[in-house]
Amino acid sequence: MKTTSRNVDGIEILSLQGKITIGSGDVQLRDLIAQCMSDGKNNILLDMSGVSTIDSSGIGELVGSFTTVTNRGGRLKLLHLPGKVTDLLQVTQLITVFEVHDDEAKAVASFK
Amino acid sequence: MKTTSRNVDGIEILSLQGKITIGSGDVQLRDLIAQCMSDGKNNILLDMSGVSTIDSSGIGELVGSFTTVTNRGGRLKLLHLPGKVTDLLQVTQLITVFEVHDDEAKAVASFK
Amino acid sequence: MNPESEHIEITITSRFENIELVQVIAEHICECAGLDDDGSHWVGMAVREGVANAIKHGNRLDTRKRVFTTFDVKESRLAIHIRDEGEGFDPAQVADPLSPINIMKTSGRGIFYMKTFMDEVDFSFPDGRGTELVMRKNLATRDGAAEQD
Amino acid sequence: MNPESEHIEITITSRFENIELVQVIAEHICECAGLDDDGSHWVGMAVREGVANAIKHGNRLDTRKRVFTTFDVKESRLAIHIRDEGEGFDPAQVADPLSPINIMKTSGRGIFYMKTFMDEVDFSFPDGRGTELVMRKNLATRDGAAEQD
Ligand SMILES: Nc1ncnc2c1ncn2[C@@H]1O[C@H](COP(=O)(O)OP(=O)(O)O)[C@@H](O)[C@H]1O
Ligand SMILES: Nc1ncnc2c1ncn2[C@@H]1O[C@H](COP(=O)(O)OP(=O)(O)O)[C@@H](O)[C@H]1O
Repeated sequence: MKTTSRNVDGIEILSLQGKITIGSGDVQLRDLIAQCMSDGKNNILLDMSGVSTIDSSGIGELVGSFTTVTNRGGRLKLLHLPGKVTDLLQVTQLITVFEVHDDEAKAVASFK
Repeated sequence: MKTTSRNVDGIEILSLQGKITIGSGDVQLRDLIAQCMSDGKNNILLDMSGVSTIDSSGIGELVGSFTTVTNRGGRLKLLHLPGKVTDLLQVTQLITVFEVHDDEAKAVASFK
Repeated sequence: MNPESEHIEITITSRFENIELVQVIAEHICECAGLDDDGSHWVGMAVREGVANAIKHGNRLDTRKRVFTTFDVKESRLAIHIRDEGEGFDPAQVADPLSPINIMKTSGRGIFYMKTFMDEVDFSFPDGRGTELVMRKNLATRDGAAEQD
Repeated sequence: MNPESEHIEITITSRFENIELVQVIAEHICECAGLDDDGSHWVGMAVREGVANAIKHGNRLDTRKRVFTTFDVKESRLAIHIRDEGEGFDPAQVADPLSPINIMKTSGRGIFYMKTFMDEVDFSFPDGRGTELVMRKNLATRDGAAEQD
């Protein structure tokens, strides 16, 4: 997994690219979120459009990230969810846990 | 393998895309050349830029195509040869058999 | 001889990087058997989960231990066997990931996904040979997607 | 335990469509062992040629017959064994594709390519077990490309 980050109006936008799978992307995602927390970046938008594969470990890490951020009083939302990731969140009834956006500007505004 | 064909100034330009490998592209290439011969299209330029993989069967089929066309009094030339195909022709000393072009207009003109 | 019958075996050492090799074979077999891209993807995903469990929970990442996978297609029916060299486990003890107390857990969804994407998922424990997972799917019916859960 | 040591086995039925599965594994192993993209590509190509021969000349496309391939990496040395269930052949009888009388032939370059891309290529014929091809390559030296022939 590769990531790039931008900050728009105080919202940290993390673009995840590639695989979030056991042993690689999952660990990186956890470290990335931990880094945001220690930098005081509590409002996070994960741009998922570049995610090519995700497995149950990746899904678990998304849930873990959500919990970490929420416990710190921050918010974690998802942007541009690929269809297959949506399917995986849906069947495990996680889709209602996450706030999912299709439009970056609206997503950023929603944190206000 | 997929192919598209165009005719420019009486020269049949065949663009080969994908794999020219044992059991698939090799047979298709042979059929394609046979069809050109029966249609009386004796001047053929093979655009190789879209070839992703070629194996010894594909290389053999290129040689066979060259022979078929030449025996009919036609000419077969190559355009936009990917580096790896060049390597394979080189080590088997076939590179000098083929006339190879990098510029389509010049390649077409060379048939005159 | 049935032209559709196929048997492929792959044995890997217990490294997460090798999961993809087994997944690629699963997808390839499904595509060759005429399953659409989405359907093949989900079978590949089930295989990924099965092999990941064999490496992680079964062989506990011991690279001297192996994961043995076989694929059989006969009359459009795919059977996949994934065997590890671990200690086995009790499938009855596996928690339901949809239960409210588990929904926010960071793990525990692998077997659930396998069951979602395959027609049949069974575990057996041949003495001293670790866990053997068998997954089956009828490739002729069009039900590869996750939606119809 | 050496973290670099790796052993992978794959067994396929004799169909050309399955060649790619073995090739993919070869490329994957080379990449994991640190070979660059080009080097890995050429090893994959040698494997493709070896498996194609096993299917075509060895098993004569009989889909009941199998091709057994193993990959071993130890201390950056890759050994690949490809075994078929055919009749074997006499390697001494294989024509030189660079000879002027062969240069325009439509076949006969497979073994030559294997020898070009690998450090060692050997055939053996264990009684009644068809042909066993062994190819070796030192992945630590930077010599994956075709140029330095
Ligand atoms: N091959 C296996 N060997 C041993 N235990 C296993 C194996 N496969 C699954 N399990 C057990 O079943 C549990 C549930 O597996 P799974 O649903 O895939 O979720 P997860 O792998 O995220 O824990 C695992 O935590 C493990 O205890
Ligand atoms: N596994 C095998 N079993 C039987 N014969 C083989 C095998 N591999 C190679 N050969 C023989 O060696 C010859 C040369 O092989 P190769 O150089 O790959 O060229 P090609 O496959 O195009 O003929 C083949 O034509 C075949 O007679």
